[in-house]
Amino acid sequence: MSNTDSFEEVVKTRREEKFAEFDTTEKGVLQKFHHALHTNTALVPLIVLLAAILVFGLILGEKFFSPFALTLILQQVQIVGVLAAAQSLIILTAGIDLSVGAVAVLCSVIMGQFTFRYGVPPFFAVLLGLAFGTAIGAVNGWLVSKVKLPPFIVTLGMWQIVLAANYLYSANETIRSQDIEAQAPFLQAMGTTVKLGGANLTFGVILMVILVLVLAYALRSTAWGRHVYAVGDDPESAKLAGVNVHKTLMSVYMLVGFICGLAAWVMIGRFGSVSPSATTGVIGNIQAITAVVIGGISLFGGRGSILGSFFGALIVGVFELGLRMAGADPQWTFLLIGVLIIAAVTVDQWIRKVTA
Amino acid sequence: MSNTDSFEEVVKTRREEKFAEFDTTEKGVLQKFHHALHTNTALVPLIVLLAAILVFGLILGEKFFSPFALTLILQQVQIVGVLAAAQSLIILTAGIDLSVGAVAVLCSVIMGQFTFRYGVPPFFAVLLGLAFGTAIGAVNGWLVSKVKLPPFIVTLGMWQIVLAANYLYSANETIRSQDIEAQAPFLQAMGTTVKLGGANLTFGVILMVILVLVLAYALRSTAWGRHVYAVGDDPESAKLAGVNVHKTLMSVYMLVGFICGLAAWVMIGRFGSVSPSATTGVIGNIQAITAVVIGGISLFGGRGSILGSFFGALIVGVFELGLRMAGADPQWTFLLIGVLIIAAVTVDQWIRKVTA
Amino acid sequence: MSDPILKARGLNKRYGKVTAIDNCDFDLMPGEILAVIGDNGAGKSTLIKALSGAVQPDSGKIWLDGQEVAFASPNDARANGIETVYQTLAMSPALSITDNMFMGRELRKPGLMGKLFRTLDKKAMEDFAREKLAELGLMTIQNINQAVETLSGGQRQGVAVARAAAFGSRVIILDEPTAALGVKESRRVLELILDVRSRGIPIILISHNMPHVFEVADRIHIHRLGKRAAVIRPSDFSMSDAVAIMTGAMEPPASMAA
Amino acid sequence: MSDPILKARGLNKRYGKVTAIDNCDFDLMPGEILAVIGDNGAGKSTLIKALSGAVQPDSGKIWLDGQEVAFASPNDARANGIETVYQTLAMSPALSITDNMFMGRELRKPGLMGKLFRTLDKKAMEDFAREKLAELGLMTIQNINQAVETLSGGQRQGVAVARAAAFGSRVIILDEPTAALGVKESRRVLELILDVRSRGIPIILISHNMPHVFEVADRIHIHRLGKRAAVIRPSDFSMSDAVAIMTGAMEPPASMAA
Amino acid sequence: ADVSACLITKTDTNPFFVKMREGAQAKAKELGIELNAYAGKVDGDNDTQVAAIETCIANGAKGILLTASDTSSIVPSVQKARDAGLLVIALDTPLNPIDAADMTFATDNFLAGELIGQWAKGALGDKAADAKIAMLDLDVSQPTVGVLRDQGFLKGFGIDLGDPNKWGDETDPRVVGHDVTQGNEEGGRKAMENLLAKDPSINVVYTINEPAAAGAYEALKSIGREGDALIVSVDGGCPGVANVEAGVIGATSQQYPLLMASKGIEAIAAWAKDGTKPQATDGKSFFDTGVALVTDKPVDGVKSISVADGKKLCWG
Ligand SMILES: Nc1ncnc2c1ncn2[C@@H]1O[C@H](COP(=O)(O)OP(=O)(O)OP(=O)(O)O)[C@@H](O)[C@H]1O
Ligand SMILES: Nc1ncnc2c1ncn2[C@@H]1O[C@H](COP(=O)(O)OP(=O)(O)OP(=O)(O)O)[C@@H](O)[C@H]1O
Ligand SMILES: O[C@@H]1[C@H](O)[C@H](O)CO[C@H]1O
Ligand SMILES: [Mg+2]
Ligand SMILES: [Mg+2]
Repeated sequence: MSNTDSFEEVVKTRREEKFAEFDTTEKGVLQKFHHALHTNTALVPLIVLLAAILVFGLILGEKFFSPFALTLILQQVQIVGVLAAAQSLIILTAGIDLSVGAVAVLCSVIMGQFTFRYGVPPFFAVLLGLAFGTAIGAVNGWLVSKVKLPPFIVTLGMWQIVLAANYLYSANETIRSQDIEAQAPFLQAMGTTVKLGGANLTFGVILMVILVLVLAYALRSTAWGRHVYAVGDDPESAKLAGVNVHKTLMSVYMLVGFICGLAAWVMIGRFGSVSPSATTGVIGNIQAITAVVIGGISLFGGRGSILGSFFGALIVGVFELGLRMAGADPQWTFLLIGVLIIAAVTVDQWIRKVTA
Repeated sequence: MSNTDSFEEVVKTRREEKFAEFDTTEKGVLQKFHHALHTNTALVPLIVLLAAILVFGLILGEKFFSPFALTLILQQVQIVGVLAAAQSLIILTAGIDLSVGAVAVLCSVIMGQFTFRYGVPPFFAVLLGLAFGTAIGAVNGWLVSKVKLPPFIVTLGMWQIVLAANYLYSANETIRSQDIEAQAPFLQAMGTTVKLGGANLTFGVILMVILVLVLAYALRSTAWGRHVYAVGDDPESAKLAGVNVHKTLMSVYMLVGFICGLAAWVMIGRFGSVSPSATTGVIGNIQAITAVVIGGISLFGGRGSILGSFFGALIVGVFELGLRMAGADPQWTFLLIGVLIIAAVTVDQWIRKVTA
Repeated sequence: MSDPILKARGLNKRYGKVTAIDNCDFDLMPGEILAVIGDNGAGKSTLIKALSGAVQPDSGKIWLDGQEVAFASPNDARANGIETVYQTLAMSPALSITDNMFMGRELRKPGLMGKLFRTLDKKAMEDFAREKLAELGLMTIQNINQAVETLSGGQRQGVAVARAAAFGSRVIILDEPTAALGVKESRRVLELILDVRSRGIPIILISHNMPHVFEVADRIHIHRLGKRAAVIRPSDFSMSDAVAIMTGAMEPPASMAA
Repeated sequence: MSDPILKARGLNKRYGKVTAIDNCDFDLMPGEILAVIGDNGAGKSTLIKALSGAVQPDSGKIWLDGQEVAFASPNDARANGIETVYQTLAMSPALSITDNMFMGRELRKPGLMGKLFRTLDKKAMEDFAREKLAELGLMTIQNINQAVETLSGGQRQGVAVARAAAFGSRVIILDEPTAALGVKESRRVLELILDVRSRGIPIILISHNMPHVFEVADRIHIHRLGKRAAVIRPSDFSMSDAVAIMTGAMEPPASMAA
Repeated sequence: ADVSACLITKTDTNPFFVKMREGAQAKAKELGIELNAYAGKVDGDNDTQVAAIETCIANGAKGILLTASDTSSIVPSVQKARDAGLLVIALDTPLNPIDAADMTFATDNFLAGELIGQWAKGALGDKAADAKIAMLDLDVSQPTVGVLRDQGFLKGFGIDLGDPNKWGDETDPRVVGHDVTQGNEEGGRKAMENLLAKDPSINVVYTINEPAAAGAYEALKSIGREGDALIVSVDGGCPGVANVEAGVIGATSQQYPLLMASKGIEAIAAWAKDGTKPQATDGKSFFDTGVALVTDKPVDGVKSISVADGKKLCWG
C-alpha cells in the first residue's frame, strides 16, 4: 500500500508519556565512580597527582612525605600555577597564549622600577603593574577577536615584544632583594610566610589557591563561564546562538593579562628581587601550557576544567621535587620528567578508557 | 488544500537540466586575481614575502638587494625551512610537534658520534641518523595514533627526552669542524657551496627547495596527501569515510622523523661541526611552528599549503637579516621581529578580507 | 493589506564563483506563516541568513517594520526580536542541552547569590528545558545534562526548535525545523508553529515537506536559482503546481511572478 | 526463506547513564530493502553504527552471510562490502566534493605518472562526481571543486548518498538519506535505491518519511526504546499502524513482535 | 656517606659545567661525600636554581656549590641556606654582593675579557686604530658573565664602555655591532653572517666562548675571509685550545673549572668536619682560581701561555 493514509492522525492526540528509562545492570560504587570520572574531568589528574605523591612518598620516606616538603611543592609551583590558571582560560577559548610568562616578568619590572625609579608608592606601583598586564591582554584580545589573527601568532609576537621591551626598559638591571626589603616591603607581600606546624604557606600560595577556586566557580556557575566554553567549542555556533563572541574574548584576554600581573607580584614575593631575566619570561609559557594539557584541557577549546590545570601544575611540581630529592642528575631529571609527562597522560587516557 | 495530492508525480519525469550558471558582473584581471588568492592559499604569504624583500631593498639598497644577501637568507633559513616542512605535515593532521628541533640535533650527534666514536663509515652513519629520526617519529606517531595521547603532550615529553638523551649520549662534546673535514667530509656534504655569480647556494638549500616541492606535490596530487588533509580536517569523518587514520598518522610522523634526520645532515653542513648544544634543539620547534603559521596553515588542521610554510620561513629570514643590516641592535631586532610577525599575518588577513 | 514586517529588495550574495542569492526580494506580513520552498541549493538558507544578520549581503536593502536595518551579527537581529533556527542548528557540541537552550540568556539565581555572585540557576533552567522538550514529545532524552554532541540527529534538532520557540518575540525563522524529526515530533513542531502564530508572531518556515507546508502556511514563497520565482497562496494552487514552479517545470503564473 | 545476509542478536550499547540500544536483534535478508523506523533517539543510528563498525557494542553478536564478524572500524566493514551513509554524513568539510566522494579509493592516472608518482587523476574523478550528482538531480552545484562546508545542507547530503551508491557492493546502509533533500532530489534517491536493489544489493533505509518507506520497503523494522519492537510488511499493515507501534500507541501484534 | 653536598650550575648543556660536575664528583668520591647535582634549564634560569637550593635544604645537605645564573636574585635563597647551616660557595661567578656567599672560587670574567682585548689590540698594532670589531655575545637577556667578558674585552682593546653593566651602548665607530649566539656554533655562524652582511670589512671578532668562535669561523670561511679576521674567545676547553693551535682562534682566556670544583668540595668537607671556612686569596675578596691567556702568538706586555701548556691544563 504505497498510498498515503492519514498516518499523522495517530500522533495528533497526545498520550501520557514518560521520559525513557532503562534498567542498568551494573550498579553501586564502581558505577558511581565511573560516572564521577565522566562528569568531573579534573578527577583524573587528581588521581594521577595522588598516585605520584604516594610513589615518591614510598621511595623517599618522610623526607618527602612531610608537611615541609609538600608545602614546598606548593611554593615551587605557585608562579606556574597562577600562569596555568590564566592559560586555561585562553585555551578553553581554543586560543593559546605564549606571552603569559613574559608579561608577568615585565609587570614585575614595572612594579619594581615604578617604585625605585619614579618613586611611586609600592601599593600604586602594584596597581599599575596589574593595569599594565590587563592592557597587554586587551591588545592581545583585540588582535585575536577584531583583527581575527590566530592567537598563536599574536601572542608569539607579543612574547618577543614584551620580552625585548622588558630587557630594554630595565636596562637588564636587577633590583636587589635587600633594597626592596628595606624600602618597599609591600612589593614582597606575597612572599609572607604563614607557618602551620611544619607546613610553610606563603600568601602567594594562598592567592593561587583562591584564584583557581574563584575561576572554577565562575566558569562553572556563571553565564560568562558558559560563554567561554561555547566560544571555544564552536565560535560560529556560539555567535549564531547569540553569544557576544567579541566581548567574551576581550574579557578573557584582559583577565588573563590581569592574572599575569598577579603572577608578577607573586614572583617578587617568591624571589625577593625584581629580575628582568627571570626564566619565567622565556619558559613560563611552555610550563603553563604543559600544566594545562596534563590537566586534561583540550587544546582545541571548550573542554576541560581549570582545577585540572592546577593539578597538572602540581603533578609536574611533585615529579620535579621528587626526582631532585632522589638525587637524579639534571639531565636524567629532565629526561624522566619527559617520560613522566607522557606517562601521566597515558594513565589519564587509560582511566578514561576503562571507565568509558 | 491541506490534503496531499500526488505532487511527487511532477518530479518523476526527468527534464533536461543544466547545472546552474549565473552572470557575474565584475570580470577580468582583478577577479582572476581574487580567484587565484582563494584557490591558492600560499599566494598570500608569497605576496607578503615579496613586499618585505622590496621594502628592505628600498631601505638598504643593493647591499640587501644583492644575490649575495638574498642567497644568504636562504642559507640562514635552510634548517628552519626543512623543519617547517616537517612541521607542516604534522600541523595539517591537526597535531603539533615540539620535538622536531631536538630530534634533528640528536640525529646530527648520532651521525657524528657513530663516525668518530664507533668508526662507522660516514655514509652509513648518515643512514643510521636518518633511520633513528624515523624511529623516533614512529614512537611519536604510535603514541598519538594508538594510545590516543594529545600530540602536544607526546612531543613535549619527547622533546625533553631527546634533548636530555642528546646531552647524556654526547657528553656535551662537540666534534670539531676541522676534524670532520679531515676525516669524514661526507658528513659536511650538505654544506657544499654552488656559486652562481654572486649567489651562494649550498646543497642544503637545494635539498630544502626540492623537499618542499616534492611534499607539495605529494600533498596535492596523491591519495596520501588527500588523506593527510582529511585526517586533519575531521578525523572522525575521515575514519567513517574509510581513511585508514592510523596508517596515515604513522606515515606522517615517521616521515617527519626522517625529515628531521635530513635537517640534521643539513645542520652539519652548515655548522661544519657536530654540536649537541645547537640552539635548534631548544627553539627549533617554535621557529618551525612560527613559519608554518605565518605561512597560513591552520593549527586546527586540514587547511593550508606547505609552500606557504616555506614562504613563512623566508619571511622571518628576510626580516631578521634586513633588520640586522639596517643596524637594529639585537634587543630591538628581537622586538621588531615580534611586531613584524604580527604585521605579516595582519596583512595576510587583510588581503584575504578585501578579496573575500 | 498592511505593510510587511520584514521586507528585502535586491539582495545579492556571491561566494567567489558561486552565486547564492541573485537579486532577491522578500516580504513577510505581520502575523502570517510564510513558507519558503525551493530546490536544494536554491539559496533559501542564505536568504534567511541575510535576514537574520548571520551573513552580510553584497548588496540590497532590508526593512524591519518599515525601518531600514543592516544587522552586523545574529545578536543584532536577536536584539530586534528576530529568533532563528539555522539549518546547522548552531549548538555548542560539548555543552549540555540546558546550556545550549539558554545560551546568551541564562537565568540567575534569585536573591544575593544571583545578584552579587551572578550564580546561574541551574535547577530552574533544567526544569524549563525538560518542559519544553516534553512539549515537543522528545521523550527519549534520558539525561538533560547530556552533551548536545551525544544526542541523536532528531533530538538535537528538537532542542534547537524548542529554544527558538521559547524565546522569539517578533519574528521566528525556522530553517527546515523538522528535517531530522520523527512523525510524532514533526507533528508537535507544526502545532507549535500554529501556536506561535496564534500569539501574533509571524513565522518564516523553510521546508521540503509539501504536505506540511500546505497544511500550515498562509503564503508560500517559491525560491528558484537564487531568487523569488513566485509567491502563492496554498488555497489557490495545488502542491503539484508549487513543485512544478519550484523545479522549473512550469513558468510561474504571470501575476504571481515576483 | 533464505538466511539473513546481515544478522544481529542481543546487541547492547550504553553511554554512561544513557542506553542507546537495549538487547536489540536485527535481520537483513538478501536482496531486500529493509526500512528501519522509530522515534527520534530510539537508537536507530546507533544500531546501524554497530552493524557498520563505527561503534563497538558492549555485548551481542553480528553475522555477515552466516559468518560471525566483529568490525573494529568502518574500514573493516567496508572491506567486507558494507557501505554506509551516516546521519552526520562523514565528510571532510574543507575538502572538495570530488575529494570527499573518492576518499579512500582515489583514482590514479593511467600509465607511468599514476604507477610511479601515484598522481591522482583529478579529471576522471571530477567527471565521475559530476555525473553522479547529475543523476541525483543536484543541478544547483555550480562548482565541483567547492569545499563541502560551503554546500547547502541538501547538496551535502546528496554528495554522501552519491558516494555510497557508487561504491557499495554487498550491503548499503542509508541513515535518513533524504532528510535534507528537496522533493526532486528525494525522488531521485528513491529511484536510486530501487535501482540498487535491482542489482541484487540489499539496502537498509532509515527514514522518518512514511510514504517513502511504504513505497519502497520490502519489510519494515520498527525500533522502539532501543530494541526491535516488530517487523512488518508494508502490504500487511497501514502507515497508521506502523506509526502507532513506533510511538507506543499500539502494542506490536503478538506474531510480529521481535 | 653521611655528608652530602650539592652542586648547582647555570646549565648543564655547556661543557664547562659538565666538566665542573665531573671534577666535583671525582673529588667527592675521593672524600666520601655524596654529591647531588642540579642545573638551570637555560642560562639565566634563577627559578630552577632557587628550587634546587630549597631541595638541598630539605635534603639536609652540608653545603652548596653554586654558579649563580642571576647573581643578585639568588641571594635571599642563599641566605636561607646559610641560615639553615649550610656552607654556600659561589663557583665561577661571584654573587652580588660577593659576601652573600661564604666564599667564592672564581675566574675573574672581566679580567678574562680584558686579556683577550689587550692581546687583540697588541696583535693588530697600528691597525687597531681603525679596526672593525664584531661582538658575538651570549643572549639578549645579557647574563652577567656575558656582560663582564664583553666589557672586559672592550676595555682591554681601549674602547670607551659607557655603562659597564650592559653591552650595546658604546659609541666607538670601531664596533660594527653586537649579536647574540646562545654560546654555540649555530648562533656563532648566524651572528657572524649578520654582522658581515652589515659590514664585510670586519677584522676583529670577540666571541663569548669557543663554540661561538668556531661558528664565526665557519661564516668567515664560507666567504673566504677566514685568514683576514682575528677571533678571540674565552674558556680554554680542549677543543678551544685545539682551535687556537689550528689558527681558528687567535687567543683564548683559559679558566679552570675542575680546580674550582675540587676546591669547593674540599671546603665543604672541611666545614662538615670541624666548621672551618675557606680563606680568600690575599688582597682579593674571593679565591682566584686564575685565568691564563692561551696563544702561540704572544704580544708584548700581555702575559700568556703557549698552546702546548694550555693543552696540558685544558678541560673537556
Ligand atoms: N560559504 C559559502 N561558500 C561558497 N558557496 C556557498 C556558501 N554558502 C552557500 N553556498 C552556495 O550557495 C548556494 C545556496 O546555498 P543555500 O545553503 O542557501 O541553499 P538552500 O536553498 O538552503 O539549500 P538546501 O535546501 O539544500 O538547504 C549553494 O549552491 C551553495 O553551494
Ligand atoms: N556518544 C553518545 N553518548 C551518549 N549518548 C548517546 C551517544 N550517542 C547516542 N546517544 C544516545 O543514544 C540514544 C539513541 O541515539 P541514536 O542516535 O541511535 O537515535 P536515532 O534513533 O538514530 O534518532 P534520530 O531519529 O533522531 O536520528 C539517544 O538517546 C542519544 O541521546
Ligand atoms: O660563567 C660560565 C662559564 O664561565 C663558562 O664559560 C660557560 O659560560 C658561562 O655561563
Ligand atoms: Mg538550506
Ligand atoms: Mg539517527
